[in-house]
Amino acid sequence: MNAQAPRPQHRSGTPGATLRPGDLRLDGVIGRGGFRLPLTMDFRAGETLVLLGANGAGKSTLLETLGGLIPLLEGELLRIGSDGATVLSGPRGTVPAERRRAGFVHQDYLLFPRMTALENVAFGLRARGVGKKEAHASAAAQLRRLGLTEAQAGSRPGALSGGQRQRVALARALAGEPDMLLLDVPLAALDAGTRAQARAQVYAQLREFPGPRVLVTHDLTDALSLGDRIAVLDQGTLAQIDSPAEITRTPRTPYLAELLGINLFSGLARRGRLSIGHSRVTAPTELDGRVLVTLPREAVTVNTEAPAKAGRNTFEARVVAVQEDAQGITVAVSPTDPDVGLACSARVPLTSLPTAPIRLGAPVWATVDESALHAYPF
Amino acid sequence: MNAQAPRPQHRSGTPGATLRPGDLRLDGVIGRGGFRLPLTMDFRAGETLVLLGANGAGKSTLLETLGGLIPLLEGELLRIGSDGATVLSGPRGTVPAERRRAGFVHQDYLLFPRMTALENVAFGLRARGVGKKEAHASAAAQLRRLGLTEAQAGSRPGALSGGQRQRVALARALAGEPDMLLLDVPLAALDAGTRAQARAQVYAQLREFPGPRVLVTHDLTDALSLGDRIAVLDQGTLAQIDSPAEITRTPRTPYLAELLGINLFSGLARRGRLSIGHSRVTAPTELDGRVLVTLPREAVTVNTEAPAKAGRNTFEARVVAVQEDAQGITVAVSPTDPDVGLACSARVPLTSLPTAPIRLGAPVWATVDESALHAYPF
Amino acid sequence: QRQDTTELTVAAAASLEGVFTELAGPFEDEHELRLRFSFAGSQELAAQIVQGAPYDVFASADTAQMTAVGEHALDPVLFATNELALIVPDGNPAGVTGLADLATGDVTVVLCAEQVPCGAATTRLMAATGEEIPADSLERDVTSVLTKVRMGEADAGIVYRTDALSARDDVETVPLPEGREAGIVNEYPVSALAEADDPALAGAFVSYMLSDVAQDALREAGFGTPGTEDASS
Amino acid sequence: MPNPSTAAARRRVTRPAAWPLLVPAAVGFAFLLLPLLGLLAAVPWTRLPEVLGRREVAEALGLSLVSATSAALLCLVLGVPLAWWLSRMRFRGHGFVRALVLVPLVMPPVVGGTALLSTFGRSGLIGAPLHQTSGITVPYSTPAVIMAATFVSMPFLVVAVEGTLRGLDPRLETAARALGASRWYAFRRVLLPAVAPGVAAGMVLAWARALGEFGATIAFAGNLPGTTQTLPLAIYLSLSKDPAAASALSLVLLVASLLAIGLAGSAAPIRGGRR
Amino acid sequence: MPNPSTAAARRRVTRPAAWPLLVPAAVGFAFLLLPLLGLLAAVPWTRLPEVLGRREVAEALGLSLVSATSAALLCLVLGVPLAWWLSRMRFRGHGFVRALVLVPLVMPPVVGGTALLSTFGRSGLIGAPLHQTSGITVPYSTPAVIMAATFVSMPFLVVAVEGTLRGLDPRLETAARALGASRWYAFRRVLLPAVAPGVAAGMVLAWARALGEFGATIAFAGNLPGTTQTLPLAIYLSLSKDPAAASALSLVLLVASLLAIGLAGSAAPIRGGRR
Ligand SMILES: Nc1ncnc2c1ncn2[C@@H]1O[C@H](COP(=O)(O)OP(=O)(O)OP(=O)(O)O)[C@@H](O)[C@H]1O
Ligand SMILES: Nc1ncnc2c1ncn2[C@@H]1O[C@H](COP(=O)(O)OP(=O)(O)OP(=O)(O)O)[C@@H](O)[C@H]1O
Ligand code: MOO
Ligand SMILES: [Mg+2]
Ligand SMILES: [Mg+2]
Repeated sequence: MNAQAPRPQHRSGTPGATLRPGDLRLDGVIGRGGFRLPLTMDFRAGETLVLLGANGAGKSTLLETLGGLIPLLEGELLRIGSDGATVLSGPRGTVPAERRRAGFVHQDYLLFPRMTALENVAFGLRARGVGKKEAHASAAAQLRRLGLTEAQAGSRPGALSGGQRQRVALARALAGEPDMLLLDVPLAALDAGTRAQARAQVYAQLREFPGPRVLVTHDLTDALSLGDRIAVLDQGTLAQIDSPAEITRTPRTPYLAELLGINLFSGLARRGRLSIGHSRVTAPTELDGRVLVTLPREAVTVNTEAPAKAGRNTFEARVVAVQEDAQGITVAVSPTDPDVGLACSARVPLTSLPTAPIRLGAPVWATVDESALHAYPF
Repeated sequence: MNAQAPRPQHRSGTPGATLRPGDLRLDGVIGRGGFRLPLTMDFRAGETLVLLGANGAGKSTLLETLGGLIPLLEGELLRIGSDGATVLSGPRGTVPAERRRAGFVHQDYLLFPRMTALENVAFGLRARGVGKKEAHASAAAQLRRLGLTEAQAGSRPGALSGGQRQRVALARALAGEPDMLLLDVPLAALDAGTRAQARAQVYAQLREFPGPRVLVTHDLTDALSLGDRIAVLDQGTLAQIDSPAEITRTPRTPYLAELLGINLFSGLARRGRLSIGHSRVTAPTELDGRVLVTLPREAVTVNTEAPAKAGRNTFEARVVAVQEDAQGITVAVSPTDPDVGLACSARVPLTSLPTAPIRLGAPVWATVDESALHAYPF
Repeated sequence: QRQDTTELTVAAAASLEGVFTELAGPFEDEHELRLRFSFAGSQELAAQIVQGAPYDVFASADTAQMTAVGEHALDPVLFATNELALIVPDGNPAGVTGLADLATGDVTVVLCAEQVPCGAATTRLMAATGEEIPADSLERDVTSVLTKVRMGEADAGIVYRTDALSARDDVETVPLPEGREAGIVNEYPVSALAEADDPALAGAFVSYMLSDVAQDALREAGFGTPGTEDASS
Repeated sequence: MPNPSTAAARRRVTRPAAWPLLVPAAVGFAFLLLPLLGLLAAVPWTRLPEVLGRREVAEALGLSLVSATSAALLCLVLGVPLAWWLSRMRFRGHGFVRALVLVPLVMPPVVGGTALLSTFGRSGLIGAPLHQTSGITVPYSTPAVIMAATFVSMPFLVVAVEGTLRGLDPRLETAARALGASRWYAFRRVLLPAVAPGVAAGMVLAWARALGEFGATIAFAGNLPGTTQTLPLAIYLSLSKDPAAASALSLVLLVASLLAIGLAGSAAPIRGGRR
Repeated sequence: MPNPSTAAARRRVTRPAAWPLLVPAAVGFAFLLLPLLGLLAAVPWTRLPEVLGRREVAEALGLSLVSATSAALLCLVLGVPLAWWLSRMRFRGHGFVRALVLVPLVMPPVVGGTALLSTFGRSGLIGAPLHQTSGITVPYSTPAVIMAATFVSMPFLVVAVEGTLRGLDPRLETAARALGASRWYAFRRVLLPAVAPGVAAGMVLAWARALGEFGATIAFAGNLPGTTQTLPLAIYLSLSKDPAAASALSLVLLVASLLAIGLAGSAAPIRGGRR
């Protein structure tokens, strides 16, 4: 992450929208053990909200709170009905998990070990009094849709592969006629080959589902393709909540920038010119006031030798991190004179590596392609 | 998958290479329960072999066989030493797991529930007689490298998030001074933001590791960036084993084509012209004989109206599948006259969707950009 | 519980099991009924009777337990006595010749605990003779003493004469004249119980115990009978 | 990753594997089995047919099996829910409530039987009103035998099942409830199957304990052949008069129980599929 | 996904949650506790100080606690490995081998004590050679009390622990061994902690059973105040002569055991972190 990356102030997850029946409103503190996370946000019926965030950010904790598996530490969780709101979790106790009717994919599946895959999927219906035959037929259909064979449907979880188990967990969540869907990384174990199919399958089922659906994922493609809105948990707050398009265009948190593989700065726009921090990296702009600025990593070039003529956006820097992979390297640099350059990351493809190797601590010259800078209001 | 997709014959995983000390050679049948998979392949010391394959293809089964957790059903698994080969698994019994010294990341982590993260990571060293202080110091360093805080290192697995658990599992596998590394989807639960870092971290550690390392992943980027060779298990055989570059350039199995998001056909090259099946889709070529041909999905355009002038590679077809996601749709078409067109998939971005909606079973006109066809020997 | 044939249930001290089983037949024939015995320690039986056990007759191994059942017992009468016997394992490995040998402390001796009838009698014997016997174990009942001596785990033990007799295949009896000289005998009362379904039949069983047939059988088994001065005839 | 400072440790890998476990296991097994040999040595093999042919032996064996089985079933029906309840307790001092369940275990059986008598006897806390209103006397009947056996064996089942319930991932139950299962449904379909090995172990303990029960039975139910005289009572009574017969009867008890438990244990699947 | 044909089922959601569990749990609890009330009713509260002040009471209580604790520890050391071994058995008829462990449970304690006598007694299988070579006599000594208690309580621990071991994910052990752990190290550091609730349950069972042990003790070790007279023996012997004193002593036994087990149970973490 970039040292000067901004920490935009908390943006409410409920941008003044009126709530409709089926919506959930959370205003309180979630957590467990020593972990606490204050959150104010809505979950709208008929909308897929994708949760992004680093490991340990509290995504699973949020899902389990919504599902009633763990209590809300402070505040209230409301479900809006046609004739007023019900308190699902609040200071005066909680509606038990079995009456929230959440279709839950647990991150570690939590399949029932002594039941077959089919019985696992039929469990929710059976528990609600649906006859065995009917429940099993519906469960079998759901498993088939998710690509399990009949033999696999008759196996216990212990005799299934990891991805097959996750399919069973997904089928179990979808089969139980839930009022809300809480899916904790439901596609992580699916093989890449059939993943697009599974994603399309889930996409179709999510779209039909009338209640709120909350999906945790670490996959940017999944997030962008499945989410109606995306919420980012970062550094102990709800850092941003926006549509996928907005999220990619105007990320507001370093975590998101890192995830998108771009540089993010806070800057100032004045008299048609944009300046980032104290640096002399500038660009024309139409905005005015405090801004956020993104810069693709590919738009930063790094040279081990001084360029022939030093352009406006070229500066001397030191390499502070190098990450290598099979296609190239990612180099983080820090300007020698903080008033001149930018602390940023550059992506150097293998095909255009400089002749001399780039070593940690080595002096380099970095050039920022000013046309790639994108600014938007803070 | 495409109906006419070829099933190239089994290609040996051991292309005549001589084995060196530290290498493993498997020639036998792996499996468990009712599942069986015959395999002949080498695992070379100092090389990262990535395993790809659909859910249930047998990747975890292979890893557990290599690690000695389950027996080999038939045949032998040899470890080459400087003075001959040791039979690790064979008809006359097996070398027990604890003497194979495998650093294993299990797909479901299998952390020890009553130990802290630190104790989990230190376990392998302690089991081998290393003193507590030394083992804990080395474990703490490994956990720090993988991004866990000291407080998290002191927590039991039950009080960690999913991604934190996976980091612990990875640290445990790396810390035990293993002779081989067996990593079953070791990065699947890591958040996307820090995943690149973790991948680079793992990449660095893998590169230093002198023994064979086998990595299962469902992530194409991980596979391509971490693998020295990639093995694809498909339809009950080892379908292909090649370098990442070869794998992307010349996929030999429909599974791989699906994973890469391209169309794959078998064709015939004769007298400088390439023909695919009976279709009249052709292109110039320098090859001769049976060939495999790839075609990016983006190189297929689909129209709901007949084009003004029917070019050579435009044909009438029917829509046999439509998958929609937030960025566009993927359309599978089947030619009305099998002698004229190709059964293939087209990717239509949202921005260039035809005016009339594309419906299942609807008649369409498809055009193949012949310059995008890439042929290589069968 | 009752079946077609009349039944008479007799709660009797465990030490009476042999004789009573033997005496049952003639009485059953004469009264056309079936006798059912519940053999247990006298104190256990007494407790059960107080709690309403469906017993018709109670035959106790000491008067204390008969007193303990109070008015449940209609008309207790003494029908037998028992006296102490010194037993040693077959072959008498420790060479015990009399009570005095037990007091030396060199032999392994087991006795009844003084809380149970046979132990109370042993304590009185020690008081009368002035011999302090250092027991290795104070057993809960005669059976336990008998078992330990029989198995050779004790060199000597003090039990009832009847028990010594019944185990004569496995143990030897060493004369114990001190007991009779000190007049240490246990008295066995029998009584019909207030709960009896048919008090007359219960009374008949009590009378039967005093009959010549029963008294002979008791003597045969090693009991003394109240009518005879010489209980050991 | 190889680290020269710890490389020396590699040599220690092949240390003998399992003897620290096998030696005590063998000692323990021998300690439990040797006395069985001592018992077998005392069995009068030639007299066996005669002793076993006695009517009261068959009666006593039948009564023992019936009452031990009934007691084990009662333990199951009452004890498993009790174990579940205890495993869910979370208040301060819950340890003492759990300890109360062990009371029958700690009381010497005869004392337990006496306590039962003072509760369910004709002049007991419960027995007196019962007797006055319905004329029923509990002790000295076969139901009393079953009650005595249940009383002494239930703690075993409860503790064994509670131990297993506590070892279970508590999230399994919440997962089931989140899917819409009531506590009862989740218990029946998820928890119970998951703790099946513990319940089976508890049932075996309870059944075996009930089969060998002596003190509480003789104190509470008496010793009436055909009604309350179980095999252990018959054995005890033979001990003084005819120790050889007692050995023979003990053999019957052991063989019957080994057959029952062994068959049940071998029939059960060696290991069910696990997650 | 709502499906009109099953929508009617929704109404059934709010059925009463837990009574099918709570009712039998309450009945079971009451059944175990009522006799305790019966016992308490008989306690002569005014005489309590006098009875409890007796030297032999303190002696007997001390001996009981010492021998029950020693027995429980012996059970732990021998029984846990035995349970591990039994849980690993995979051959045909392994059910019968496991059933053998239950022999001491099924034998009425007096028979068990007698069997111990015929094995470890002065003229027993092991005892005779021991006595001849070293002059040691086992019975009538405190070690004999501990042996008797161990003999009767070990099956409880073994069965409870074995049940828990069987319920464990077998892959945990292989994972540990793949990391280089020997069987013993994997057992000690991974299996044992994972089955800790079962071991704790088994220890409690064994300790409580040993504390209440009467029949085998008196048959094997005898009853000598100060050496082999445990509290249950003292209680039994008071029962006929001075039932009130017996009640008072029972109270001592119960309070001591409740304190020990309750304290241990409350001190233990309510639930350790779980995977
Ligand atoms: N049972 C627990 N006791 C104490 N702390 C816990 C417990 N479970 C989770 N935590 C902590 O709470 C924080 C949030 O955990 P949570 O599982 O919600 O993370 P997450 O966002 O789902 O992460 P991941 O992407 O790794 O799944 C973590 O720092 C974790 O260590
Ligand atoms: N214990 C078992 N008993 C019987 N069959 C099993 C068992 N474990 C796995 N299988 C079957 O063996 C096949 C291979 O399983 P494996 O776990 O190796 O798949 P995988 O390639 O790792 O898949 P995934 O990508 O889902 O992890 C699957 O079809 C699975 O159903
Ligand atoms: O009452 Mo007895 O005859 O000492 O067992
Ligand atoms: Mg999570
Ligand atoms: Mg797998």
